[in-house]
Amino acid sequence: MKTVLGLFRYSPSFRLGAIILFLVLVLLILSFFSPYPPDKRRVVPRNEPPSLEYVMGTNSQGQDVFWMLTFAVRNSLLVAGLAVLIGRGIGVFLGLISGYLGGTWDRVLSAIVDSFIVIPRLPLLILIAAMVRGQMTIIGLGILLGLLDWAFPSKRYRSQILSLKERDFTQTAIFSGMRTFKIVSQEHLPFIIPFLLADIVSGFLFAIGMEVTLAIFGLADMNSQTIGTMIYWGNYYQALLTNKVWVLAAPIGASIIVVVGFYLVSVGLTTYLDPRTRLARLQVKG
Amino acid sequence: MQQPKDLLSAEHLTKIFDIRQGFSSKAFHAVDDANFQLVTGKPEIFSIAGESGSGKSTLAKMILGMELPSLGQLTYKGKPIANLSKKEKRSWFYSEVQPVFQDPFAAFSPLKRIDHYLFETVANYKVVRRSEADKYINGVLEEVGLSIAEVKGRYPNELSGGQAQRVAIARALITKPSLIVADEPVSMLDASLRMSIVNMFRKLKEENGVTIIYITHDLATAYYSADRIAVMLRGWIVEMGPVEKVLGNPMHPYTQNLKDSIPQADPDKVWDKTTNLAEMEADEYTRKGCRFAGRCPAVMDKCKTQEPPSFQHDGRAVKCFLYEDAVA
Amino acid sequence: MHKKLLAFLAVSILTALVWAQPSGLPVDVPREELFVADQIYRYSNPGDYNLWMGGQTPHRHALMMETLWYRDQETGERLMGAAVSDPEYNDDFTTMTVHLRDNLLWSDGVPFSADDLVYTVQKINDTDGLTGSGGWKAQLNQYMDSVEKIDDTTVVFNLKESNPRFHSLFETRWNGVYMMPKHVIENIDDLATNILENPVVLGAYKPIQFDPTGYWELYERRDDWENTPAGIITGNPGPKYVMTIFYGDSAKKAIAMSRGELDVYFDADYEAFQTTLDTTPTARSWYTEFPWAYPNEVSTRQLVFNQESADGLYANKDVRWALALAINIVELQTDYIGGVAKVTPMPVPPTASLTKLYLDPMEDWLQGLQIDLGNGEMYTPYDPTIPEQIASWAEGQGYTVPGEPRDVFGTGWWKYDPEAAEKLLVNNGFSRGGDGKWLKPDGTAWKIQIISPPDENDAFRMANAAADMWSEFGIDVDLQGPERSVVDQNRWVGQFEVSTPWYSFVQASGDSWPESRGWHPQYYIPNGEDFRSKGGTNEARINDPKIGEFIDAMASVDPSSPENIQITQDFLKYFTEEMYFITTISFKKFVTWDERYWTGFPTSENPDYMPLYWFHGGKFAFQSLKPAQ
Amino acid sequence: MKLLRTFILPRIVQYLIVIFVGITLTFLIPRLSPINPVDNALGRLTAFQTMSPEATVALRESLMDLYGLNGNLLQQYFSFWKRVVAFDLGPSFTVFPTPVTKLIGSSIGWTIGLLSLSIVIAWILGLILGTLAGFFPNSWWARTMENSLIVVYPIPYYIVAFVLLMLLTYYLPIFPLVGGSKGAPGFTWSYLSSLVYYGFLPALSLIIGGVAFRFIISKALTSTERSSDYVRFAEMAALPKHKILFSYLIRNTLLPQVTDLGLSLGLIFEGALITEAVYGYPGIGSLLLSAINSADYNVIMGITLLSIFGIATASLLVDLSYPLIDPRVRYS
Amino acid sequence: MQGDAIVEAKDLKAYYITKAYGVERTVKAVDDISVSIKAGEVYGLAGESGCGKSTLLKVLLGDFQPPLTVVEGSVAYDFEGQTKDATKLSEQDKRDIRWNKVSYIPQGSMHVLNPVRRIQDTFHDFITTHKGTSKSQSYDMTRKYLRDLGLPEKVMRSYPHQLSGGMRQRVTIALATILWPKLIFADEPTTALDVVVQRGVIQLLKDIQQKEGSTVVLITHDLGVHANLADRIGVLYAGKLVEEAPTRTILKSPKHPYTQFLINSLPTFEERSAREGIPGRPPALDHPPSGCRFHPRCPMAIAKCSSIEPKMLELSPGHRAACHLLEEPNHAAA
Repeated sequence: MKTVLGLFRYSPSFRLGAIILFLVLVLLILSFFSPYPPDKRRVVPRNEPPSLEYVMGTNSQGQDVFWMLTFAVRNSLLVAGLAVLIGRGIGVFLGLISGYLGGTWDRVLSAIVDSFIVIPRLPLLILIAAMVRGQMTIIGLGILLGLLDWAFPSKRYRSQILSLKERDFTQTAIFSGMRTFKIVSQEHLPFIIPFLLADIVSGFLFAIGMEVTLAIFGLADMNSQTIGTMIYWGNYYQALLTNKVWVLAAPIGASIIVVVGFYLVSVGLTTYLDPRTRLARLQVKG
Repeated sequence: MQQPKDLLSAEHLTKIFDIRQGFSSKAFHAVDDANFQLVTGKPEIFSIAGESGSGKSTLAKMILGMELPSLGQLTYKGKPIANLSKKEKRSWFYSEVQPVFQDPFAAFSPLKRIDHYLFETVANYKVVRRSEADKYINGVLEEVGLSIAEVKGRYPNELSGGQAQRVAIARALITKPSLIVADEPVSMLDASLRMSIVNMFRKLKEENGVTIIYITHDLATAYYSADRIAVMLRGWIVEMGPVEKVLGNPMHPYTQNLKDSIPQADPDKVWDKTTNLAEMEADEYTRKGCRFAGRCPAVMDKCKTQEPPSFQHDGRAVKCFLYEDAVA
Repeated sequence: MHKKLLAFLAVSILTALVWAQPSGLPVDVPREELFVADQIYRYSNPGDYNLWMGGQTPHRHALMMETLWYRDQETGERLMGAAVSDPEYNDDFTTMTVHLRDNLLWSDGVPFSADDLVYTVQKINDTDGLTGSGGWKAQLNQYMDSVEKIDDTTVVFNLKESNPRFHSLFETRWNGVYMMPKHVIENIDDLATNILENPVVLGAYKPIQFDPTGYWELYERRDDWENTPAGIITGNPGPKYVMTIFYGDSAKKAIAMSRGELDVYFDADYEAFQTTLDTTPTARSWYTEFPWAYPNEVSTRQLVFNQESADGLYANKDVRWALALAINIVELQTDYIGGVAKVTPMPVPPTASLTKLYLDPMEDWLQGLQIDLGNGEMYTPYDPTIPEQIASWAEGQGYTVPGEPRDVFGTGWWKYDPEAAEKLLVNNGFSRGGDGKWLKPDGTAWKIQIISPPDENDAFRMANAAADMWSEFGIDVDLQGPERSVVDQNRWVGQFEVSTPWYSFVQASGDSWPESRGWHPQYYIPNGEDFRSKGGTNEARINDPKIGEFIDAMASVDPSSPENIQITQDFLKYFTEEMYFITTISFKKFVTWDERYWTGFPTSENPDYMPLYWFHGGKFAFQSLKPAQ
Repeated sequence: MKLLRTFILPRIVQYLIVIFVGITLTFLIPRLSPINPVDNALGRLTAFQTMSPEATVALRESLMDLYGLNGNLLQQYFSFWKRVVAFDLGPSFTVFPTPVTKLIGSSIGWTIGLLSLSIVIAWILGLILGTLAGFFPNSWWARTMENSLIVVYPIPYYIVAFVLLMLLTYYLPIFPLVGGSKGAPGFTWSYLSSLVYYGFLPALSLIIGGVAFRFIISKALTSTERSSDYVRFAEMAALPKHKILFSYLIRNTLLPQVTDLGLSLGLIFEGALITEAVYGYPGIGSLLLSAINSADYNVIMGITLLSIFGIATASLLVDLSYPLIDPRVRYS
Repeated sequence: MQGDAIVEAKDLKAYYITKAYGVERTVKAVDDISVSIKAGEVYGLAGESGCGKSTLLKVLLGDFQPPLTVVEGSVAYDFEGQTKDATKLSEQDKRDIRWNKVSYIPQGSMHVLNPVRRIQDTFHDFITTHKGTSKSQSYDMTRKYLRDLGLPEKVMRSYPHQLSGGMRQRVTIALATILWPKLIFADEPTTALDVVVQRGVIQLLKDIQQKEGSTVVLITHDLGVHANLADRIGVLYAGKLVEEAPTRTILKSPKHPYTQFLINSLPTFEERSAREGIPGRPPALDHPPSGCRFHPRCPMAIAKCSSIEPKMLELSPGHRAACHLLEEPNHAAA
């Protein structure tokens, strides 16, 4: 908590990012107080530009863009969060195994990881999504995206761990009698975390981008409100062609804001946790 | 149970590395046929000295079980270190043998409070009960001239190098080890602080009965503190014996060269002659014959073709043909 | 310093490049001699004009190919193509005699004759692997015993069995057996692999240039256009050049038209069409004003129930009726479709000719139709005032209705009567749960799953309407809109409860047998297998012997006989009473053209030919064009 | 040749494994798809045509035969390998019997041209701008650039492309809507300039995203490198700023980024998907998309294979050439 | 050989003024130091790490950026009558002065040389910046210079990582001195080098200094190095100059208690008797102790040491020290 407060006070980028993410969170929570169910059409007049009554206007299906957006943000974050969780989970897990067990384990896992890196993800994703179309839910999409986005992270974690393992303090920990698990969790994790945070941002970027892409190709769960499906339906009803910019501006703006928010927070956290700047913060050496 | 005679024994200890550069690769012996014994019940400071790249750190890593020997035997209290299981290492070996590293700041995670390692060590080896940990740690810290109040809750970078190194030594002492392997423990410290650390080693040897392997390139502190010394050159131990003899009257041309090169804070002892430097360190490892032949002032023809064996001479072992005919 | 110079140079070169390019069409042909038509997709076999082989026919077949007869969807009349008169059958329908025009020339100047027709039929019959004409081959093999030339303009087909509809192979709805130039094809070793570059054509246009990447093709009018069927029939030369070009989705087509780079497009969604009207003052569709779109394609949209899904829930006629009565057709047609398509309660499109044949004669029956709401309570579901209701909505929107409501908006439809629907359901053991949502007779929540391809605008918006209305009625609806190929796949194996395919049970000629035949119980396939395994079209899994009886009766009569019409009417009555489909609207097409450069395209004021220019018979629309000045 | 045994051979073995795994996956996945290409083709053929039931069944049989889909999965797998070895990717199902190699051949030039050019341009621009911004971290333009690129970077690529399309073809009708060139191919000014004209928007949209990404990375690398001893030393010696920038900073930050460039060039085969879909560009992406939608197995597999081969080869070459590029690298 | 002051710092105060994370801190790394370095001499600066010697060097060199700020005082260069204030150099001044007249030898680090550039090209970069030479001219100059210094010519075509640490440091020295500067600042040039290599480096430095009669300002905490190289030594403690004298004088008879500690703590090969390190640790420079900054660690401290700052006393010609004990001759230590 102290750390968060400290961060908030001293890191402008964290402050800005946190405020943005807080707003996103507010949006997300608001979705639970929506006056209309998310998939309900024809609840408000169609194609109204933004006004006091409809803050972000209404779309061609007679839905209030603002309330749609609250659901979309919630669901997109769910998809992306799930993808990031699964992707990074697998990535960290394999990276840890490769890094700590070494030997044959490392060689086999590295070969698998390297193979996956080489397999093009977008066509594969489209192919799989095309196969399970109709059955695809946002949870399923999150899992699918997660299952495709672990190879690069895992490779990077592995190299991080290999270099951490070489550092003297790891030896100190070993000679202090700590077990491997404790060394991993107490000694190495704090170094992985800033890295993980930055990686999570790129994971979000990937997941949101892919979600949008799939939705645009009509391969996502078109009944759920996500940033991608909002864009899809906006396009479907030719929002740009018919000058209903607000319908597309909302989801596009949201996707930018969410990712920029994460980005800024991660920048703040990274500099805060970086031993070098931390040193500078704690004492300026003469 | 019969106590093994040797605390630590190295026989024909050899470590081979591959070095690749660009598209070629070479094998070289980072430690080559090292032999020495440390005796149980007779604590001493055993110094291993040499330039960087002489193999002394590799030797230290093998003693600590961090690297496996390629050839030869290395036993601690009669047990080959290489054969210890992970569990044996943690439950027994690490409480017997403890390291002190060169850079005290690298030896502790910068993200952790430094006392964390002290309490961890106490807890993991169940040295004392949890409630007594504070007191016990304070006692250990006092032995190295610190108190728990100075250390508790501080991050490594909030301490000076000397303090941090003392904490590192205190941590090593917690398990009451029989052997401490200190790899260049003072080279990152100011000259003025070195003495306090070296003095502490002397004190620990005498008062706590700890045997210390003191690895350094600083011959002055080695001379000051050690009982025996092994001088290493490119993987070889070229001269080994009591420190007064080896450094008081070095016999191997390399030891002589080393000793001469130490700048002394005495205006009466400035250098008068110049010295030869190796251009490529790696070349000396793979050189045929004596590895010092390239810059030895007393080089002979056979030095360039044959590897000199170790000769016993004047209470020490010297790996040099100059002493071939001398009587042991 | 030189870096800045380089950057400057790069920018100026780029600017020069951009400005040197007159933003426009990829061919160098005077715009006033060129008609640009929307190519409905990108060809993946550019330069391959072997339409007997490849499957990519639209526009190409209209411009270069000919068959014997054309059936105009707009008028329902037969147009003579390569034939000069109607097919002549003997009494027991075992031979068909064809008389050919004597004034047709191939584009290389060789006259067209009976030899070409005989050669075409035999070649298709004998050659394996002609995927483009695989369907014809299979049917020729099935029905035809032999074909013989009587003289240069007369050919006789001897049939294996009595078949009054054999001529339909040569009569175009989408396409018909393309005539082959015997003198060219007989010199080709393997027709199944040859791509026939620079083809010799019988149609009025010859391909002269194509995009190697398949986005466009350029055709030139033949100098001897007066020796082609379209030229003879229309008597008009048409544009000197026709280019077909694929721009992509609706938005891009609208943009292209506003840029003056497209003269006609195939179909667009309502929004893109409106944008076109806003940005291109010279653009119009079938009607100049509301409801704009061409409503007379011979096809209708329906909600089709899979009778074997959901434990046979939809095999219950009452359930189907209840769902029909829960749909507000006026809202569906206005709110969702924009008021631009015609309403019909049966799988019969309300074109002028088919209305005359079926919808008008059956109106009384529809008005008198009664269904049992349970416990003997009889109910009259039909509401003949639907067109008027839509018309008054249209006037409320400020539109002028161009004609009689029944001509513009189609026929009456089922009443919107949730109460009646409720009675039907309650009577069948359904009940409402605590939240007002319907529970199935077994007490579990009722959730209807609809699949519909979003790229088919009408279908998808109709599905949206049904979803909305049924959920207002208290049924949970899961509307899925996957890619068309997935929708199709699910339809084939019966992985759906409600789908939105297109069907028409009658052809433009008024004949029903070819279209309804696939519903004969002999082709029935149970759920889980591809309903087409025996060649049927019965995706609803209706296994009704009565339908078989109607179809068998049609088979044996002359398709143009009043008898055939009567059987068909009876069939439609039965089908409607059973509410096997909820038919809602006919196909509408925003075929939209820009009169900036060309006029004369068929319109509601000038409805001589159908405007469906991508059909084989679309050639008459092309041929009718005149320069705007 | 110890190096060959300890480094090059394992790397090549890994390369082969990667390709084997990749090929097997691409064989399996489309076959797990519920979409049957024969049914699909049949659907297409009968969509507008009224066909008799008997004829439909007959047609189905002959298509199964033609497409080589008879036999069980294993038999298909073996015959598939036989073909792969012979560089025969089979015929396309949608435009039967055109060979897949021909379809890919006529598309790939477009994609490679567009993508390689825009990737290289984006790489160079991003590198230079990012390095400059890292070198002058406090200047207003560096901050403006960083802030705007950070905002651009997360925008899903499709949106950038779509907005550009609307802006520059509709609101300002400057660029063409569809296609890759004008007129007949040849070394004429009009054809070549039309290539640039038609490729401009797709390339621009690719470059925007690529520059943002490269910028962020270059800036971070430069900031680190800038505080390194050798840069400080050169600055102390008052070396001119441009010298430090090009010979010192860029030369050093270049190496990890060359790897990136190699890998992203390998990604060409998939990267084009969205661009080509949005701009109607006649490359491999458009081909792939339509193949996926029509379940044209052979085309999908052909492209995926090519793509795996491309990326695997690119990364192999980058790895193997690293010691040549970077004088410092040692393998251990 | 020694003449007038080539660089003279007067009442120099250089502080690190930072405002990190909302907290303002002032670290008085150089606090009121005056030194005068004569042309042609080797002036050694000694002291523990954190005593401000590197900061002093940066200011003397005129190479500092915020947060380091010169609060007071000046640094005057005097090159044959041409004077400049090192604390106020323009970019043009820097191009003129650096390497031509003033040069800098950095600590023996791995990374002082551009890792992806051949040595000869790095030399060319440095030479041409100041002399505008062509590549071949630069190469010729380099070749000749390396030969003069006894360094192998083949290093020219090497990359830095191919050289040993000692060779790298000698090449760096050559790079710093290739234009024969009048004034050379060397910051811990031998730290982290092995003794044998260190010896070679010191010899090289000495050669260069003697050949051209340059002035060298040498920083190291190793008094042994100073003894071998320096003519005069100044001892810094916590940002203050505490003692300054010719090398022999200061090593043989140090006057300040700190200097005495420093010298006595070094082990020698003569005897192995116990020696003590200096007790305690150097103070943090943001809140230095009052009075004499050494008083908390000084066993001889008297009452006023903790309150009154001792003044610099001239004990004999060229020998200055700042200690209260020296103010009264009978208290003089040792």
